[in-house]
Amino acid sequence: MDIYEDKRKRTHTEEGYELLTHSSGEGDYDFGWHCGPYWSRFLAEMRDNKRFLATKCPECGLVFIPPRQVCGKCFAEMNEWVEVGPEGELMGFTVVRFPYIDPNNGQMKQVPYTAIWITLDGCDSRYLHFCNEPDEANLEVGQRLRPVWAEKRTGTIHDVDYFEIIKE
Amino acid sequence: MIYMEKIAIIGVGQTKYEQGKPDTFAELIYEVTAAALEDAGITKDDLDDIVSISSDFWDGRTISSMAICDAIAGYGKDITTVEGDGTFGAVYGLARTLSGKFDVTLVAAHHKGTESNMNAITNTSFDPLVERKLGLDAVSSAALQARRYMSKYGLTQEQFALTSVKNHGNAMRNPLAMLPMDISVEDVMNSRMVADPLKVLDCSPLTDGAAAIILATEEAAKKLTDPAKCVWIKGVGHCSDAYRPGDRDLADTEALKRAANRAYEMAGISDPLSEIDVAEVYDAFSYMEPLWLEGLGICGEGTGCKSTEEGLFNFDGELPVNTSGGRLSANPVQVAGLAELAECVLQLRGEAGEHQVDGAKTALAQGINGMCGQSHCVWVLGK
Amino acid sequence: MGKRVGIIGVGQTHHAAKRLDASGVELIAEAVTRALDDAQLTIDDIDAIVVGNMDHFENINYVDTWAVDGLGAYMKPVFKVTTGGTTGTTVAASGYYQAASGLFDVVMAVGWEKNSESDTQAAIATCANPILERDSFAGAIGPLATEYSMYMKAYGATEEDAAIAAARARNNALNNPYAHSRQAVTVEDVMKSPMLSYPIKFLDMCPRSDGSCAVIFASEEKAKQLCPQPAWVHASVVRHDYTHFGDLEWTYMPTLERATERAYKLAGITDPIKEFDMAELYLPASTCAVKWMDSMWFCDRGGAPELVRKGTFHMDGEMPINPSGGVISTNPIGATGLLRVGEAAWQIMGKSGDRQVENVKKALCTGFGGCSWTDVMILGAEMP
Amino acid sequence: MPDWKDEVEEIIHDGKISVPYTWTVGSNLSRFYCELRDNGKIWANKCPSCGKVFVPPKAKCIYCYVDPTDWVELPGTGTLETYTIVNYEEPMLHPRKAPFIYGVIKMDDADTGIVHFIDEVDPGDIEVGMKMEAVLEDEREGNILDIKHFRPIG
Repeated sequence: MDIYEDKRKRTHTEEGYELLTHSSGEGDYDFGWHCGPYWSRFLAEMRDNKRFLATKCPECGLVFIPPRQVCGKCFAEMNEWVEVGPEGELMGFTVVRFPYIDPNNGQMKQVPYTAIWITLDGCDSRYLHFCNEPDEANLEVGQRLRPVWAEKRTGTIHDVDYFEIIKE
Repeated sequence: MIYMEKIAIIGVGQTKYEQGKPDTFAELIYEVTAAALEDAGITKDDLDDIVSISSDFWDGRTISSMAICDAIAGYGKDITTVEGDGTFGAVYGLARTLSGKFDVTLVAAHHKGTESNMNAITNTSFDPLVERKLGLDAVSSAALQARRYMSKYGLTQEQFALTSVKNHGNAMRNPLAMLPMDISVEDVMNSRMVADPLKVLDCSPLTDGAAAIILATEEAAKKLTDPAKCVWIKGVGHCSDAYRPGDRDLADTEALKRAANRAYEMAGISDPLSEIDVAEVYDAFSYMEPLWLEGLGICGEGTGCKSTEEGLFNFDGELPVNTSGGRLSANPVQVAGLAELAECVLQLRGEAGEHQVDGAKTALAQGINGMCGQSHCVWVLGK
Repeated sequence: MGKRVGIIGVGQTHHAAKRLDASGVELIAEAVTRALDDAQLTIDDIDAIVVGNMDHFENINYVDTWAVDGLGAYMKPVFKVTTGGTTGTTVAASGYYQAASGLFDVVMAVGWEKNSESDTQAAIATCANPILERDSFAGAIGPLATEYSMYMKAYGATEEDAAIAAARARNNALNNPYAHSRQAVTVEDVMKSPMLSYPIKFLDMCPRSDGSCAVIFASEEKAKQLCPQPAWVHASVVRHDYTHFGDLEWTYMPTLERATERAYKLAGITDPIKEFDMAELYLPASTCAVKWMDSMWFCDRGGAPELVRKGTFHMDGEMPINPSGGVISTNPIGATGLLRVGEAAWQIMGKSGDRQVENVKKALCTGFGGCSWTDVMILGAEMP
Repeated sequence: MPDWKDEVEEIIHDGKISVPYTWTVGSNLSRFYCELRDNGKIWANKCPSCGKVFVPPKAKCIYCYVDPTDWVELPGTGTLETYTIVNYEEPMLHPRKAPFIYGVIKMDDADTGIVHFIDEVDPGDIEVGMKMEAVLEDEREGNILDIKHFRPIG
């Protein structure tokens, strides 16, 4: 037996048996993730007061979204909250054109959509969200953006529907 | 003879074990990382190596270790992730500390058993091409092992229940344990049948929590820490059995024997029952404790239940087992093995409070990976 | 004090988009069988095993116990490590440290992935924080595209520079019988291939593959005894400094800078292009094969395009990069980083066949993944 | 604990992971399932070195790490080594409604057992050591559920 044989093109076993696959079918793994005090406050503030709250490191002074307990670099606990945004600057974008399965529901994602990285005013890290502009030609790093708030807000990141370009 | 340079555990940290803890994974890890650093009397700058332990399945997130890189003090350091029980993660931490490349290694694990569906998660441990389709999970497969153990040696459910009574009773001494209970064999027998012969009180609970330990070379330990805080690693071994439940005799403990023998050989232990003063054994289900005690050579094959009945493993017995309350009283998967090691460290330092075993000099911890204890890891620690 | 460690055997599967003939366990067995043959060992010679992959690509929990038949791990010590894209190098590092520890003499490290078994993009999306980032995370290509756009603006790099690197790697893969994607490609072909996310095009980007790799590490005495020319490990360094995607610094590649800086220091490297005879680098897109060269101390910031254009990294250049074809030719994710280490080890052992670089004495390997994380391993023909 | 934490409403984010998988069955198990599906036979493979017989067939002998290249047809009977009566519902996992029985059947002419459902027996009458036989589905698809269950012989 040649242990270096290239079997990549096989559709049947050496003896002629069909090579099978098995499908998992539908199956959801359910989770209920605790948001903890930091993300809970962040989400509740968006939901109730339409504002973005970030945390500030007592040592290096950087302001982070998502807010969090620990500044990784300083290993310092953060308890100072700072309001940032609501407007910000476009830092990066991807127009997603190739559909793929949304792991949240097992369905194909609706494409195209524009995923963005935005630096909210007063914040040192970037926030991942959406922009309603579907054409790269109209997007440019450095553009000013503002949030469009959802009417019905439930304490998720979708309490902002998307960010839109501020026209001069 | 396997020679190992001296490595100490210089710090431990644990959360309280509870259901429905509000913290995120990172917040749990920060709590135990900070606690272990404080316990060792060092700062994050003294650490040069990090091993995190987590499970993408339980966390509902692939690359689950990404959630905790900041909270585990990983910035600017060598860091890696083991998926499995804490005892195995600690083995890798030990190997890294022994490699000569690092002085001080933090090993930490988090687990939130209450945020997902345990049966669905443990079902993914079975081969999707064969056993998974039948719907097996941790509980139903354990029941198959329990029955095999009973029929091989003529054991009874009441005998298994004794371990549950003992360990829930021990938990009443441990403020971190989740299910301190004063119960009787009848209570266990009358609890709801889950998968015959296992009843609710034969099974460990879903648990949230985290734990951390800090390993150091002898030189670093001497430089950084109060000698009273140092507990020394005497021996360690891990070993896996075959995968499919049908490949194995489920009441056979050969893999555990090999893991234990390696640890004993390193530690110079020839009679574990008399030489070990306190043991933390992986009692995810009541029957596992006597079965693993047999594999550990602490009692003979088929005699684990009899020795339990005789009180050998009681808090005031010859070899107190699961003084923490065991996994039956709190089972944060992955974390469990580190919690065992932390309990051993507290015992050997004499810091175990109400659950302190007087004069404990040598302690044993044993963890498992996979279903029905396919893979085992055994640690021997000493003062 | 820890032992010196050498690589004494390497095995890999024939990689493909889908290996219908081999289950995950069979794929692992193929790589392990070949690694044992390469080292002229039997499974009894292996003292301990470490395995890694990314869980959500195949949905197998406790892979270390599931894979026992394929790994040959019955009644042996085994555990699993996993860190996303860096898993392969994480597995390699684990083989190295375990062999260095004195606990085991011969340690086999195995990485694998059956990327054909799921929608890779869906599985990758589960790496993002499910509460705050999963819905808006659009995979790795967005940040890679953006960082190269910024780099082009800042330093005059071009889309063609990336295309040169893409064509170089893809043509190298023609010499590698194991590579997944083997097609002769010109710079023009790359430029004309469909745009994925400006400026990254289809032929700039890595595929997803089914494949496995096994690498055998041995402690000093054993390595000398078992292998005429081990590939000695001179340094292993990891930097996983980021937790949140939004924190990444896009103007440079911080973890790559920090990890290589530390690794060079450990291995005594001061002039990497001169001192390394070749490199196997985890470059997920050809744009990285331009921009990231700056972050490995090969040149000053902005100097990469010139090096790429003058062929420094071609097979006949000063320091060939990815003679195997690299990640854009073969990408079974949990094995990808380990393939870098295994390929570089073969170069040092002189076993690389048609893709052999002459007289390799020192080689650089990297891994990339997670939240812009970097792993580095340096191998050498001489004992460190 | 900082004061602000006391004021925060605790939010739990409900979500799921829903990713379909298509697993490659591979050369050994494809042969096993094709024989089961097409011919209603249970086949095992055998290690040419130690002679151990594996069902389901394996890629490598557990003990020798050589390819079990010999194939043997099994009679489809065996001995019940252990069982459990499952008393809880888990609709996502269980193809059957509880209570139902799992068992490990040590297969005749093989060195391993198969885990499967046990049926056509009163739970009160089931005993370790019983002789069992496989009952096959009429419509078979090439997976482990082509065996409907095992039942006691006689």
